[in-house]
Order: sequence, then structure tokens, then C-alpha cells
Amino acid sequence: MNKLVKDAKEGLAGVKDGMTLMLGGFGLCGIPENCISALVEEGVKDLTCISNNAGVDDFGIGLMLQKRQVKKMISSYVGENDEFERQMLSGELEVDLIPQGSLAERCRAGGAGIPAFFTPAGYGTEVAIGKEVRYFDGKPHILESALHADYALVKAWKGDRYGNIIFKGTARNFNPVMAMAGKITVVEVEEIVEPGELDPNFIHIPGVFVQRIFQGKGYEKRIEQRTTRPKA
Amino acid sequence: MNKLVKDAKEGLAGVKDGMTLMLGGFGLCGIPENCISALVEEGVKDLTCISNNAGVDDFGIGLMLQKRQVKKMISSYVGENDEFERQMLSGELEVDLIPQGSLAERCRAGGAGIPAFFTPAGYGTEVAIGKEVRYFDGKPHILESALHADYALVKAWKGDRYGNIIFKGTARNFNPVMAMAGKITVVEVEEIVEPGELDPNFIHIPGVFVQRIFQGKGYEKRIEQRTTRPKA
Amino acid sequence: MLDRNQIAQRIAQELQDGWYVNLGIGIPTLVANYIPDGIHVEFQSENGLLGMGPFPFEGEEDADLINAGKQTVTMQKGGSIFDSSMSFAMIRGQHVQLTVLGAMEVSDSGDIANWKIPGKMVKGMGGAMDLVASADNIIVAMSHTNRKGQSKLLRQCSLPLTGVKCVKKVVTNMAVLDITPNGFQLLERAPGVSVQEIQAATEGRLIIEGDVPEMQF
Amino acid sequence: MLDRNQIAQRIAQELQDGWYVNLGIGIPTLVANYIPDGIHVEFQSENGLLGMGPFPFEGEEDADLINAGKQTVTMQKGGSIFDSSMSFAMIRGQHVQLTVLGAMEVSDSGDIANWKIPGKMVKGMGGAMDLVASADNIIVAMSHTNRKGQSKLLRQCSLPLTGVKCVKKVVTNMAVLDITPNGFQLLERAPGVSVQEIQAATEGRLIIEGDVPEMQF
Repeated sequence: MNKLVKDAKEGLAGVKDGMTLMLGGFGLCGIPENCISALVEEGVKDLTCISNNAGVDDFGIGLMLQKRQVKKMISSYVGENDEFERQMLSGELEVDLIPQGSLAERCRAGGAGIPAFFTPAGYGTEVAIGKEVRYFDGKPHILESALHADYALVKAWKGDRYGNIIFKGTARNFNPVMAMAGKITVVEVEEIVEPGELDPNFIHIPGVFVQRIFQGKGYEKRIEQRTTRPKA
Repeated sequence: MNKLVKDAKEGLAGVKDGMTLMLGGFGLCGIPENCISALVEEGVKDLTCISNNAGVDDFGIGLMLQKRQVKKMISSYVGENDEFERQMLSGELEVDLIPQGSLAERCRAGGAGIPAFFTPAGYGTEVAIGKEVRYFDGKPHILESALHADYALVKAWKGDRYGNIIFKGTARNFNPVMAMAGKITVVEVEEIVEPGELDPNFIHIPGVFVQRIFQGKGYEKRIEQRTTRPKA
Repeated sequence: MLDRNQIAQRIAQELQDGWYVNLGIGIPTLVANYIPDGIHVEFQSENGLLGMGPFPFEGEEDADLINAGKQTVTMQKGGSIFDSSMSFAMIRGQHVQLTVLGAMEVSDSGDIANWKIPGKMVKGMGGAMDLVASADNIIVAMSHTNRKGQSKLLRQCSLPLTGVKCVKKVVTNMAVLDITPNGFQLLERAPGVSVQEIQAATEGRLIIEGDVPEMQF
Repeated sequence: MLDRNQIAQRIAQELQDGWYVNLGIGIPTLVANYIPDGIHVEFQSENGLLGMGPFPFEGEEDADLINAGKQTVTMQKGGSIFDSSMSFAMIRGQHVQLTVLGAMEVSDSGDIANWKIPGKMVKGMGGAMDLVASADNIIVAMSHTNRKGQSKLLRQCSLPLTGVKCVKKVVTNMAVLDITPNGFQLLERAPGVSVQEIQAATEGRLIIEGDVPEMQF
């Protein structure tokens, strides 16, 4: 059981134009930096990207937008990105906006073999257009479907060659549910450890969901909103 | 934020005849021993119990069956219990059998505000009788609904007074999803620790789901099938 | 008229001991600065954090610990970290007792619009639709009128909705109002603001019963 | 005719390196004893365990570490523990490559009955319905006939079903058979068992093409 690959390029082997990718992260926190760099380098295009956000102009998915690699974004919030705005307003980029909780649950559902579920989120809004409405306990809900991806690109903190991974802080966010939902899940970690080093009671995502794993390098971990208070 | 109560009796304050309870555990592994003892002592009856199994004749939920406290069991597997069999065949006890994965997902759904979801499990069987069938990707699925409970009785390993809890080994099983689904979730732990002692990255169920917590005592942890191999 | 901080301070009076609370971006964030004495609440951030603390001291920022506004934050003792599906399980499952968020418009039946202005760049709803569709208790923090002086408390929202019949209470720079089956019920006036001024600034149905007291701080 | 261990041994030949495998109670459990050299597989136990190892040494049993048959077990290095919803997320989401389970009856279209006999005490389906409805690859391990000598490979199941059109392969004490659109395709004979004997013991449609080889061990 050895899912270890050398680097992002090897991890992304088989990614083709027109594919659907999931990318973990919230803002710039917990994004698969190495995988994004490799995608930009490889130049694969017409991608559908499922990611809560779309990065900033010069980091994260913003780098892929600059090279016009993205055909469609499926996200909950896409501010802080001028090039994104330009492509969206000009019609070059298709955008599907989804409530954040529905996005998370739809990814989990994709990984868990649940094709569809009812949620109250979005009822009575344009998100509900064309979707089935049903009342439970007198409260209206809409039917949402599972999301799947050809590749899920996940950033974790530590992992082993079985694909077991753990996350750190709020860099966890969408990474676990996307790890579950990828046909091929590629994980980049800050540190590869030996099998058995991760306490089996506290593994966030078991290796069964992971196909490839590698140790990333040169993490920038850019902070989007540096907020502090003065030392007392 | 202090959810600490003295013992099972205080934890179960408010449990009344006719209520619906969830009880964690798989077989006798990870069952809320202290809560079950207190229920037996209090003598509350006409209960609907949601639990993967129903214990054995003289341990676990079996103790409640002996005192005729259970009106209905919602479970996936109920073998190994003569009194259960007698009550079921005589019609004293109502039994609703649910596929194990659907049981787990229905509890999680109850806790997560998902009123219903589609699953392939049980299609074409008597489990599907009266349930909506829908095809996704050419495959038939049935609609299953969320489960809720007035009280969820959960056994964890360690916890703090905020209600944050962690589990050990396969004693985890149904406990986390039931902790999410209880209107009042009562957790018994082997050890109460100070807030901050549990690593926030590795808390299995955050305190937000827990209303009461106490340190249990006298855990028997009976083994149902002791299987070993000789030392080489 | 209240300023942003006073709106936050008034909302903080609504907090109850032991509550879990989700604060939106803007005025709602300021509520955390005014927690009444003797009240302990836990802040949930929908990106996956419970027990959110204040901003870190300079030099102690952790790129792996941010809030839903992408700001660097700290954690309180007893806090916990979880993934996005667990975070919205808490929200959708109504385990969070209070959500405070801003709005562009609120209708007198509790509809809210706060995510999209036709013709302008749409950034997305983030977690707002899940929050308003799920929470039992939603307080909107906003100015009573917009920059053109038009009422933001309407008979019907004109902007695309974020949620339907969900807002329970509105705290503005002029008033505290409950949403009732018959419209906005005026509960309190900002110091120095008259019932007449509030009536003039409210386009939706306004219920005024007896003497309307001034807010107390 | 094969004995229980030989059935398990033959099924073990189907294992592929890197697979995750769920083994049911009974004969399927024995498959773990016959993993071919050079093949590494991980065993999933639906009560919440991946990387299940052999039974513990005497005196080293841990009440908090059991398998789905409630037997004390051990864990392999690289294993992991999870809750029941995550366990069935793996199963339902088709992340487990192979499920091996016993059956009372299998039909020639792949239906399976293994949980209930009318008139007898019903213990429940446990995880079987989730497993058979979800897995892409399901092998049934069973005797070819029941104690009365009646075929368990039928045109249609007579007992209440566990799952519909899901079984891919059956390994019995007499034969290895694939389920095809036209019925059971006979792939291999147990050593010393003739095609005629298999035909006589099979009530469902049986496809026999060319020479049917004996199993190799």
C-alpha cells in the first residue's frame, strides 16, 4: 500500500482539459499550493473548478484564472479578485454560486454515495430555481444533488503512504469533504510520516479515500486579512 | 459554559415515559453503561430506543428489556438476546429494523438539519416498502428521513465541561452521530479533563452538540465475543 | 442615532449565558466587544472554528487560523476545529442559538436580502443562505436607511432574497424592532430619536403600541 | 467438494494489491487467512475500523477494539478508526473495492437473500443491505445447496431480498460462477466435481461454454 508520489506533477498525472477538479481551502487558507502551481505549469484548460473561493489575483486559483485555464467556477464566494470579475462580466467565465453549507454537504454526499438530500438553505431565493421543493415539519426545503470531481486536490498537514491524513487549524475547511468526493484524490502535505505515527483514533481522513499523496514544498501560506491587536 | 452534572441520574433529569432515546454503542462496545443503569433504576417506560443493537440478556439495553421499559426498538441487528426474542414474538415489543448505514446516516442527518436523503441501501427489499424510489445515474435509490431523539445517551472516552469529547477505538461507532442528533445529549466519559487539555484539532464532537456531561464509574466493558490467538 | 459600535452594543444585550453565536462580517463582528458581564458565549466561525478568540497579538498571526472573514484570529480554551460539513451541520441542525448579520433590506415578514445587487458584481452568498434558513434566532444589524435616505425596512424586499421569513429582530441606528405576523413591532427607540422619525424612515408595516422606551446602555 | 477453508482460499485468489475489502461473518472471515504472497489488502470493518489485524494474543484483548462480528481484534499499522456514518460513507461511496459475504440464496440475475427467513426470529440486516447496494464488486461465499440438498443458486430468490442485481460472482463448494445478463456463467469446477453435478445442483440458468477448468490452488 504505497500511494506516495514524488511531487505535484506526478500527483496530477492524467488531468486533462475539460475535467472537473475540486480544490480545498477557504480563502487562501489550506489551499493546495503545489498542485495549483503544477496545474498552471502544465497549462491544462477548460477546467471546471469546485472551490469555496477563487483565490486572489496573484495567488491560489487566481493564478489559473490569469492563464484562462478555468471555464467554470462552482463556489460560494468569489470576491477579492479583479481578473475573476473581468472574466465573469465579459462572459468568458461561467460561475455557479452555491450556499457554503450546501457546497460542503454536496461534496460530502458525493463521497458518501448519497446522490441527493433536502436542505432548507436557499429556499425562496434564486438558488432554488428549478429545484424540487418539499416541506418537512412544515418547513420548506430544496433538493440538492451530490458533487463529484475527476480529481480532488487536497492540502493536509501530515500524512502517511497509506493516504491517512490530518489537518491543522482552520486549514481543514473543505479539504476533508473534497478528499472524500474525488474519483482520484491527490493530497499534498507539509510532512510525510511513517505509517503508525498518526494516532489511528485521530486520523481526519482515512487513506481509503486517497489515491496519491506527496510532500509539498515551499509553502507560502499567504494571509489574506492580517488582523492583529497591539501587545498590552 | 459548564455542562458538568454529577452523575447519570442528574444527566437524565427530565426523561419521561414514552420518550425517544438514542443510545450509542455497537454490540456491548461503547454503550452508555451508567445511563442505562440509571434508566433501569428510575423505571421510566414505554421508551422508543434507537440503538444499533439491543444488548444481551443481562447487559446493555437487555437490562431495560427485562424490566419491560422498551416499547419499540429501532435497530439494525438484534440477535443474542432471548428476552428480546420472546417480547418481539409475543408482540409486546415493536421492532423497526433499518440497514446499519442508513441508521447511521439518518442519525447524522437529524443532527445536521437534513430532513431526508436518498440512499441505494434497501432498494428492492422490504425496507423500501412505502418509500419513494428515484433513479440517479441509472441506479435506484430510496428516500430515507432523519432520526431525532428527545435524549441521546452517549459514551465517550474523555471530555471537558464545555462538552467537547473524544472516543477510543471502535467504542466510537454510533456515539458521534447520536451526539449530534439528540435534543438533549447526555455524555458519560471515563475521564473529565480541563478545557484546553483536549487538542482542539482532534476533538471528535465539539461541545456545541452536548448539553450535559459527567464522569461515569464502574465501567464493566463486557466483551461479547472474546476471540484470541495463542502466543507464538 | 446610534453609531456602529452602539448598534453592536445593543445587540450584545440580547446574548444569553451559554449561547453559541455566529457573527457576520461588519457591525455583527463588533458584538464580540460588548459581551455583558457574567455572560459566557462561544463564537462559531463557519469556516470551521468554535471558541473564536480576539485577533492575535502582532507577530503571532497564524496563517492556518482564520475566521470566516479570512482575518487572522485566536482560539479560546475549550474551542474546537472541524471541517466545513460539520460546521454547517451545527448551523443547519440549529445547534447555534443566535446568528447576527447585516442586510441591505429586510421585509416586515422577515425576508432578508443581503447578497446581490442586480447589475453589480456578485460575490456570492457565502454561508449567509444556510445561516438564515437554519437559525431559529436571527438578528439583523444595519442602518435604518440607505445612503439615499431610503428605508431598508420594507413591505417587500426589492433585491434578490437571501432567505424567506427568517429574521426575528432588527437593530438599527434608530430602533429595535421585532418581526411579528403583522409587521415590524417597534420595541425601543435610539436615544433622542422619536417614534415619528422612525415611522418616517420605515416603509414596511410598523406596529407602535403604547409608550416606546428609549434603549438603555 | 471444497470445505469452508477452501472456498475462502479460492476467493482470496480474487484479491488485488491495494484493495480495501469488507469481509462478512462466516466463510468470508476466513479469506483473511489466504492472502496471496505479494498482495497487500486492507480490511474494513463496518463498525468503524480500517486496517483490521488478526485476533489479539490471549490476555491482550481490548474491549474497545472489536470487529463487526463483535469479536476482539487488533489493528495493523496504518489503520484508522472512524464513526459509523464515516464507515458507511466509505461503503456507500464505493471506496471499498470488494465485499465478500455469505448468502442463503442468490438468483441468476444477482439478487441476494441473506437476512431473513419468514417464521423464524429475525435478527436484522446489520450492514448487509448497505454493502450489497453499494459495492461494485460483490462475491458471495456459500455452499451450493442447503441442508435439504436444494439449490441455493436460483432463477429467483424465494426468501426476502437483501439486495437486487448486485452479486457479481459466487464461489461455492462446487464451483466459481459469474453473474451475467443471461444467468450464472460457470467459470471453474471444484476438483473432482463434474459439470453435470453442478448443473444438477443449480436451479437458476447456468451457462456452460467450452471446457470448464478445475480450480487451481
